[in-house]
Amino acid sequence: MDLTERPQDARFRREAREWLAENSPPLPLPSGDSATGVPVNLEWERQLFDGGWAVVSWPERYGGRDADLWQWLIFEEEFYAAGLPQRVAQNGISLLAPALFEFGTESQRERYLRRMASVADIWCQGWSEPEAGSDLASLRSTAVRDDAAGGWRLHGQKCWSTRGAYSSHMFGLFRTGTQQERHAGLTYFLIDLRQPGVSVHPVARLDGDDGFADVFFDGALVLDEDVLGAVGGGWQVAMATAGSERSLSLRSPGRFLASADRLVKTLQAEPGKSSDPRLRAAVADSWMAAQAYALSTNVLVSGILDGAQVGAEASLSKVFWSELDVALNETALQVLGDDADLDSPWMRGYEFSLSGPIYAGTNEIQRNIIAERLLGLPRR
Amino acid sequence: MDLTERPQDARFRREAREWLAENSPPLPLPSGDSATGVPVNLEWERQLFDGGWAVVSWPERYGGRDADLWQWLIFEEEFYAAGLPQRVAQNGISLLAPALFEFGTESQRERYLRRMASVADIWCQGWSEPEAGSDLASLRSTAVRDDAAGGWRLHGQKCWSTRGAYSSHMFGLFRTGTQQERHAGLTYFLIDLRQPGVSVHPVARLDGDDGFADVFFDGALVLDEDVLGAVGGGWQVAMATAGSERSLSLRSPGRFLASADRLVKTLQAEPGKSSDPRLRAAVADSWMAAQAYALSTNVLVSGILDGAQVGAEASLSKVFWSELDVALNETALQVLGDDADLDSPWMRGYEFSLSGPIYAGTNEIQRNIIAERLLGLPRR
Amino acid sequence: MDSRLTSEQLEMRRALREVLTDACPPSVVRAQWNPDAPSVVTTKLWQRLRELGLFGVLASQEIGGMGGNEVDLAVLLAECGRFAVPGPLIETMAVGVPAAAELPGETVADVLSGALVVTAAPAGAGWFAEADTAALFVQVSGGELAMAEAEDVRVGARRETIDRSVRHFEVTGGAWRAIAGSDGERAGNRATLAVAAQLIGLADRMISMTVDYVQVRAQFGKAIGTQQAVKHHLATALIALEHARPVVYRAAYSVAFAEPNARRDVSFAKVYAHRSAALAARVALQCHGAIGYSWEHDLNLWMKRVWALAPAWGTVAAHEAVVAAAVLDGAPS
Amino acid sequence: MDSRLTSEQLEMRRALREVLTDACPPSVVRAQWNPDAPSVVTTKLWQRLRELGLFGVLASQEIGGMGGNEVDLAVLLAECGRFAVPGPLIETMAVGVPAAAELPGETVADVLSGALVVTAAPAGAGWFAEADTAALFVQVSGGELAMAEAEDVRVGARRETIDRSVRHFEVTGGAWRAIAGSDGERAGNRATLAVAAQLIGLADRMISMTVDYVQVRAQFGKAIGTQQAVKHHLATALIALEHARPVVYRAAYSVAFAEPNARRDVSFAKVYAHRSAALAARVALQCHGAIGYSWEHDLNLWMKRVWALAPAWGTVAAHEAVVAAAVLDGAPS
Repeated sequence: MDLTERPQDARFRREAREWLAENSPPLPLPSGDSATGVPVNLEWERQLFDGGWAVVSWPERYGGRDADLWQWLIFEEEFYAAGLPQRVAQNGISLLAPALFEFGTESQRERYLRRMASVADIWCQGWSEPEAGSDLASLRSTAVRDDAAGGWRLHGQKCWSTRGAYSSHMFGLFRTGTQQERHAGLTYFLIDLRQPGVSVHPVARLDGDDGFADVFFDGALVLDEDVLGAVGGGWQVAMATAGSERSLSLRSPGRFLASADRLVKTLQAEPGKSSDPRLRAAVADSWMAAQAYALSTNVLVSGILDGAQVGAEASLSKVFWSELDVALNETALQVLGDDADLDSPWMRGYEFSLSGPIYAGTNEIQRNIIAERLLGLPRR
Repeated sequence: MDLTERPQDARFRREAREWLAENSPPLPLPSGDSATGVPVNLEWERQLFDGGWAVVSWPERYGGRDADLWQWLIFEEEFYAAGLPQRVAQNGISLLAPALFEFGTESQRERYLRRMASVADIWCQGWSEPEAGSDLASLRSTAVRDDAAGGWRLHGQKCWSTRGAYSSHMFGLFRTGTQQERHAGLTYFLIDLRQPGVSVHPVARLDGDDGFADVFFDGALVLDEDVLGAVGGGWQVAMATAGSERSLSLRSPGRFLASADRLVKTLQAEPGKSSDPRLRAAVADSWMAAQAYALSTNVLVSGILDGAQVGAEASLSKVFWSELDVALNETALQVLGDDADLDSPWMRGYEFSLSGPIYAGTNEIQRNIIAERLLGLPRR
Repeated sequence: MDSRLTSEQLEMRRALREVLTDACPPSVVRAQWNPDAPSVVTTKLWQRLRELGLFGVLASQEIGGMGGNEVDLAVLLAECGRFAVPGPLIETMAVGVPAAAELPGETVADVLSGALVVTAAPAGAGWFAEADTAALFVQVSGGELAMAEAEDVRVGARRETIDRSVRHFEVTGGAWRAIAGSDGERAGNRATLAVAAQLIGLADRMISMTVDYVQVRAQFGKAIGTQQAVKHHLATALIALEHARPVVYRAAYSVAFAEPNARRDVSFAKVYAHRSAALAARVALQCHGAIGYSWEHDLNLWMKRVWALAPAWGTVAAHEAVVAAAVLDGAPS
Repeated sequence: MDSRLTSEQLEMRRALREVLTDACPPSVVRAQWNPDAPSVVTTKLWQRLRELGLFGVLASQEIGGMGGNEVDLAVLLAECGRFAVPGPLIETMAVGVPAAAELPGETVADVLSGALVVTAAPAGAGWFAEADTAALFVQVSGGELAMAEAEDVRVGARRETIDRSVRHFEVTGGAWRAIAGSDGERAGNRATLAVAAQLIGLADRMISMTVDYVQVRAQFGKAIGTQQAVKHHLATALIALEHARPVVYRAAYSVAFAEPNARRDVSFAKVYAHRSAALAARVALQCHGAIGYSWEHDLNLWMKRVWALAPAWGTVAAHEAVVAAAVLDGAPS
């Protein structure tokens, strides 16, 4: 056990902090999930890429700086500590890129990774369907072989695609086998949304941003070169990289550490409230939860660097961060007191936090996974 | 809606309070679940019966005073406010008596009710078996017909019978049909435990009292006159009176109102803690929960007096009182602070409270009942 | 002793439910979210409620009211909560009309006829609902009520709350005059009670809309309502609601009959109603999943009303402190 | 950066587990509940642990110790928690031996050899574990440690705690002498850490014994471990434990390397370890049902240890306040 930051990490942290201090855009940025906010965010994210900070843990040839996971965590801490928002590029970088690194062809990596990191392409996820949320194996959207075109024709509807309204590309699972095959009949496709046979319908979220989209397919084409992994092997690809979604890459501790810090400052700034033991205890609870999440992430990272696979452990993290995020924002609303009903950044944060226990597999599903795969309880 | 106490109720309350003040034994009484405590408790409970206060809501001919449910609630409030403990006669009065009133023969009522109220007989419940806790329909203990003796021979094991070690009688469910019949093959028996073919093995509880017992049957006899309800109709009898166990009769609000009051006094008596906002909030929460339970009981009682049956609503009450009891005692331990680890009355109360979410149908089963019977969700 | 509603109250509630089923579908609530929507007090919904006599529940029959008491108020506002009725219900029914009834002349008649809009807020809030349409402003504190007329005050910026069907505006200035003989504490109790009553209605409706949804929504080959986790979430929400509702009616009764613990009981009601509604909102959203997170789903109208009511007429923490003081210090309540 | 235990630590833990599997079955823990049982320090279990070198984990190798640091202490005490090892572990390992090492002469050797029993308590507690067998008493406060010998103090009545395998006695009087150069704050941190480490071990074991039980116990024709409610209870307990464990090791590391936030980190560890263990106890009992409520079932030995440790070396509330002060006021921690 060695919990002391390495000298090279301290240097890395300093360098990141300085670059961010010098290059950050005026804050707060408008929401990256709103029509007006997207261009502003894209400009900033291009600048981040040009500075070499968009994807620190990627190989240099794709725009990264070959940083290890410790430095990636440090970068995330500095990024959120600087008050910067989640990125439009997020879904591609966190959810698709790990799959490309693990299952992609050389050509796919060359064609997509750099453009993804530089927000030349914007990716959204195409998993959920109206009848398939937690039960992904029941997906109904289909991909039909078109030998003449050298690829697959997509049909069906995907929904709740975060930022789908602003994306150029989608990565998604479609059924190439029969409905009865369930998991076995799915294939993972990389889809250009800017083509005939695709129509995108924005859906406003709880917080008013129209980040969600329903995406309808009616014969859109995906060439063979854009099948990720094997035909019929989409489930394996999706599952192998689902760990990323549930823990590390989607919710690095930096975001919660920064939120907890902001909450501490919010209470400190409220004269008369900062000595209220109930508020103090609630704020300290949020701070502790963020720290505990960071510390448990360090354990996961230590394991990964030692060659361990992150499997169902990711479910422990997912439940923990999503519940801490709700509690933290609720505490902030308690601190606001009489003004808790305002459409404030904290209220926005609260609304957003409520999606945490739902998406990327509801917390009920995660608890099933924990009980069955980590504790070994019988499925039925 | 009329929430003002009737003049006759105020009189009744005064009368009960005065009688209790004059006749209460020295408090605290030793535990009614311990070998040394039982005789002391029985003496007091006989006195209660002689004073006409043992079963206020029963007909006068069985030792009651024909009080209505409001007055029964008032008596319970006064009883617990006086610091008196739960009674050894409790299980018979709360769980068996309602079944006798609804399903018993005239002879059964004559033979048992008065003796039960005057603790001449002490009753324990014989439902749980080693393999059947929540799943009562899977009971395996059997009753075999003995025509020569004019009755039934009991075989098998009952467990977790509260106060079984000190009881003269048991009311229990035994299988007179086949295992496959599940609910349909059960019969409700009134059993004299002081006979050959019965052996009672005390089991110590968490709090050290040896109130629990395992009771083994090997050919003990129950005459036909001691079958309650129809042969094969035991499930109906048990279920029709299970509502009593889950809410009203087992856990009248008086006990929690008195506990909350004691908790308030405990905090008030702790100089330096009584101004701690966290402890104040926790104690006020306990007080509110006890009040809310009393108020919701009043709604149930108003309905019953209007002819409504208490069905699955009893499950709402059971979950609520059992959780409030745990929280109340936990709060008391917080108030004790450095001395929370002592084997104090509050710690005993905490231990006892932990049985609440388990017995009389676990709270998990209760929530299933609420969801399925009150909210109408599908069973499977 | 009888904790049930009277048959008159049940009939009154039935009549209101009938009107609201017709006049206040979710589309009407949603329409009030449009920033350019005219104030709800100018809409047909408000007209229907006025005709029903809803706003005069606490006014005597001689002056054209319903002659009801605070229990009736709670019954009606719980029903309004079930439909998430938008607009200054608390301000009108719990405070404004009774205050207007203390004033000489035709004021209360004008309020009941809709000729005059009244609004109210706790002293010190700095904002009023419907300040741009109100003719009469009432400030509530522990002493006598204070009033001002529209020409006496400056109406400032709109206060952007999470529930956009609620129209708050900053208000400054004002030549505030005491309403002689009025009872500010009672008015405050009524307003808090009105919040609590709406909250239990909101909770009730969110539970039932979720119960409906989980029977229709299927995953893994069966309705998600067959999953024990979903059942237990909803059962827990129902347990909280059924133990909050009697607390709210107890408070209503205490105010109606001016019982010595009325203030404590009202604070208790707010605390329990809030907890029940906040829990119902969480459970409802979690059981709906992503569809509940979309603005197009009606659930969000109910949830946001709950969040908006959380600090209304005293934060939950403030009401908790009132209860604690009454219970622990024997503070006047 | 590396959050994993070293292979030496894993080996040390394995060795201890092997000994405890043999020497500390539940029957041995249960035997200590007998009021007439001789003190655990006189038992074969204690002898085995002494031979293993457990008590000297923080003593240097030169004086016959293990030469370990506080991370090693936490590893070993978490394992002791898994077996609910009874006796003055905290007093001996975290405080007594390091204090004795500051004393001249053979004191520490005598403690390690078992010739001399040492005990410790926070200043002001008024009681000590094993006061009737102890030769050396150590009082911990923020400054230097204070010591007294058995002949200096009066041992009073036994303090009846919920965990009867714990033997506390009231202690009065005493010619307390400062141990020059000793660090009371560090000793207090070690003791608190020792509580936290045992708590995560207790939680770990209660979860695994419950996981075993729910796979065997059948109701309604199937193992209760197939019920989603049971699964979710256990999953929730595991989530808490896996987020408490790294907090405890972080605290151990902070104490070992005298980091500026050591006190805050230790308080944080106590809070999280306690919450995790208290939750595991609740979940374990609820999933066991009535059988868990019987004294004959081993679960109660683990549960009561958790309850007994809750206020040990500072209440949870006191440690929460330390964290809040460090975070909000920048108080020295």
